[in-house]
Amino acid sequence: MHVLPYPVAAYIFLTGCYGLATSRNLIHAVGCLAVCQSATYVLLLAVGYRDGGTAPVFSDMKPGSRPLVDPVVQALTLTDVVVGATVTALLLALVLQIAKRHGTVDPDELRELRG
Amino acid sequence: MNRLRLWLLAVGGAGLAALLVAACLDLPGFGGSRHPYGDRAVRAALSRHTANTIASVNFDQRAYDTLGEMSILFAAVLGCVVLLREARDEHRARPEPADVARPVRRYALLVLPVALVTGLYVIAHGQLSPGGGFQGGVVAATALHLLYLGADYHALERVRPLGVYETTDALAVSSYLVLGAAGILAGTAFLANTLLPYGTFNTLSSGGTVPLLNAAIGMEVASAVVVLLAHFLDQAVEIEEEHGRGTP
Amino acid sequence: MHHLIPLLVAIPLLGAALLVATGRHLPRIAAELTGFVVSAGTAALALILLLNSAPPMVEWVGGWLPVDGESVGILVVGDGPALGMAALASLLTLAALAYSWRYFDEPPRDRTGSFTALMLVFQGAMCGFAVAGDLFNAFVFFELMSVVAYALTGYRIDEAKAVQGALTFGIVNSLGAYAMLMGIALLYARTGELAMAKIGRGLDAAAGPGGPDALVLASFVLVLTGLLVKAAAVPFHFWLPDAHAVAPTPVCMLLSGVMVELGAYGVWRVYGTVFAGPGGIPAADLTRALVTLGALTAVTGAVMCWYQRHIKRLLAYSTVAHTGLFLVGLGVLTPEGDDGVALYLLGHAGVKAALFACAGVLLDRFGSVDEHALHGRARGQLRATAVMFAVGGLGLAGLPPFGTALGKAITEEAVGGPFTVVYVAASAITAGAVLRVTARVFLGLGPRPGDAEYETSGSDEEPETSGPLRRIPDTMTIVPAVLLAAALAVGLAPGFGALVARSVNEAGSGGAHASAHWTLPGVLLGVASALLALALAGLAVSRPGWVAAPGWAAPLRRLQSGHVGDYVAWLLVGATVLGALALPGILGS
Amino acid sequence: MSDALIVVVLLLVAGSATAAVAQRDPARQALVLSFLGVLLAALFTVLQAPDVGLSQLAVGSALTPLLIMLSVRKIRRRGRSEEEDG
Repeated sequence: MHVLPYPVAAYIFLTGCYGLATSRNLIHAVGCLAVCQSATYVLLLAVGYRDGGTAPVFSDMKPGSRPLVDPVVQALTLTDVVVGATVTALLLALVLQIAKRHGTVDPDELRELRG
Repeated sequence: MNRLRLWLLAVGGAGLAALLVAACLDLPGFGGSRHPYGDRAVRAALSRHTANTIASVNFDQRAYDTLGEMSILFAAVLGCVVLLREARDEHRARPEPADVARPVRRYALLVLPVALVTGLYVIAHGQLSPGGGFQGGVVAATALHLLYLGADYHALERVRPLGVYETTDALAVSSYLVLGAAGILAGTAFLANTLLPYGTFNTLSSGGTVPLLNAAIGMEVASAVVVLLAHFLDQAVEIEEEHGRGTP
Repeated sequence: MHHLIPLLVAIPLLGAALLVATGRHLPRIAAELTGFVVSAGTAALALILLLNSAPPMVEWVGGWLPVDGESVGILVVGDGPALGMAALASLLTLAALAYSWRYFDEPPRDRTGSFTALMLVFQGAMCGFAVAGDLFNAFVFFELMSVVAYALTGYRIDEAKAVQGALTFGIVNSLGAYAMLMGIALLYARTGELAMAKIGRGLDAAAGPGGPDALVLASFVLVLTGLLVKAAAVPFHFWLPDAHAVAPTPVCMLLSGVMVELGAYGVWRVYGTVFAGPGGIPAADLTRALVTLGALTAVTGAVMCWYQRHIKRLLAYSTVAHTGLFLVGLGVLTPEGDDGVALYLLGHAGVKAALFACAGVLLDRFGSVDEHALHGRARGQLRATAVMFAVGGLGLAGLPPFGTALGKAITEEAVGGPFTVVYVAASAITAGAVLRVTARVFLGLGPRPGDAEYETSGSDEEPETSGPLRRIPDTMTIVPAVLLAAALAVGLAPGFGALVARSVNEAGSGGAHASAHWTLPGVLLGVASALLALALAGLAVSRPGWVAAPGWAAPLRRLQSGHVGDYVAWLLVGATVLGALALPGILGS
Repeated sequence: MSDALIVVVLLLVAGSATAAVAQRDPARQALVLSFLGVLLAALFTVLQAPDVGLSQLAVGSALTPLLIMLSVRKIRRRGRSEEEDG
């Protein structure tokens, strides 16, 4: 028994946040957001793991023969993965338009909205 | 770099880190054996003859979540189509055929059918083995884009009539919703898996409506990803701004 | 009747899917008509369900009824607040669709229905979030709502500000949503459940004699971070003015009128169902956290609102100020507070949407929403819009008999003490700013003000129609008029307040009933706010120097830097502050 | 045995997440993200979640980096054509 996966998830989340806050390129920032999101996958799946467990798929295994890991968190993570990809795509589309309209993707140079 | 931002980041990051570490110490140990919802989900999946419990959770027990997720994908594709439309000051330029090395081309053309079939296989066996509509859909859609590597952009555009894919995307979403509403018409509940017989355990037609919903998702994901990639490719290869008249 | 609740999500989504499927062949008028009919049908369904709402008020999607109290399905809630929010979202979507009737000049080629389709998905997402009774399902619809909102905010891709505001909105809100998901994962680790009520019971069962521990605190902070980002509480609020000021006007009506408020609703729902038990966060700590952040939000929003010249941005800050007031009202955790906030929210939705609609008229008529550039330009024309803008300003101040006044009065009474000052001041300042705009733009009063150094101006904006409008279409006048009438009806319709109060109290606060009616102090305070707003506006146009930005306001404005990195850093600080504010209850027990 | 494996993969994931944030050039970051995607897929497989592993492989290590690469290419192309214009 150990708790290592949980701090790792927290670390990934905070690292992604650091990258987001200090990014000088909006595409890089969107990539950092994807890193933040991978923290949620790690946390969810770590929560559902069971020692010595096996995947809850019965195509080649008799029900009840072995302990199973939690299928619910896996379904949640699956949803989460797809959500992540779509959000990334949408944000990248916005970054492309920013590059066209502002001529830069450096957040430090975007000065239109303030005050 | 802005000094204030670094201070804020340090304070906020340290605070949140302390909170999360404290929480981690209170979490049940990794690999624990208490999963009440998970155990119930396994029993429910078996009672409905679905061999892959995850498919059962996704398309039966929590099919309503999947409806939301599918809508997110649908909305994001619609959003990307709108956001990446040709602006007033843009036009399309014919890209020159890219020079692709012959081995790469051969490899791509060889892998393409294999990948497509794999994608379809993964979709079809969603309720039995690991995989399903999402995974297979993404694989199939990405595989189609190997054509860009293997042949060239024009070949890709010919096998990829975008309008058809957009319509397929929307129709797949509609069919998921209609399947859900059928539950209400049949007098049970929205997205209830009570319309079809549950079939023989561990066969392709087992699980009631699970294979149907799975197929709808597969169709939706595949066409959505094709449309997404197509619009990004268009941006990267075809669409130009008026003032950038030079060829790429 | 309950099994129809999921249709609130399904019908708009189906409408959107059909619009996309047929979009290439459909004439524009048919697409807009379809959208209108689908949206209206959903609104009607929400109202029917609301009027027929009866215990047990829940529905298990997929027919997974609980066996021995355990279910594997997803639960949706059909109580008053849930269906009320769904109805509000639907009605506002309907209003926004009516307002944008043949509005944008060029729908993307071959895709006539795409704007309407996005609006329908938005409607479905808001309904889905409102009725969610399962925490992960709430996250899914929260994310759907966000994704559509990003796309709609950036809809005018030719506008540099619009795409920048949409990206800021997207990054900050997505990060908030991921924080919320981390919190959900922690709660799942502790309780092994996802339905909100089950999680709440699980927390109570797991809490030892020591009460809640750090895990509960962390999950509370993470989940609330996501919701408060949506509700734009200080210091999570920075994205809101950047996004709401640049979104197309019909979208602004929805964003400010109901989406932000759904964040506050989410806080109420999640705290009440998940964290209110003995194993959750003690009431005193929630009150401390929400009242502190809410009061800060109200003050910041009001001050920033006053110093704006970009009219849509000004309205966006007034939304920040008002959500602050809502959070304070919810934070005191009394039945009266809940009732007051519910009524306040309804009235505010009507008034704020109407004000945005009027600002949109200015944008489309003059190609500008800059208070300074428009000085006196609308004099003698746009009379109906001028009157509605002024009336909307008074409604924002809480002049009886607007619904805002009734809600504000009840909330003030519930909160009591020094916070009455915050309520009066925030509503008077934001309303004063709106009235100041009315005086300058529509009446041409006072001298033309000078430019400040650090600000967003509203000139050089593209009208959302094909070229500036010569004649304002009737829909753009009728819709704000109807919205203002609805805001009045919330306060005037006999028995409406009591009805709202009853359905709110049935859902929360464990059966304690409070009455909701006009009181003399409430009316007087409302009148006082309106008079104060008028005085402020008068002062601003006659003696601009007296109310110009003082030195201490400059740093506050500098914080709103438009830099997404700053906003992310503030988000982390906000989570830390939230944790610190709720910490005593964990340490003390 | 499997515990040790989990620990190793976890640490690799943490390391490559750090690298993905530290790599400031978006094109290279896409490659690191792709690598992170593969590692995550491996982690999920070790954690007995082959379904999620498969989709992470398809989405995280192929689709997302591809989208990022295409965006980078668009922006670079844009920058070049602007330079040519003067």
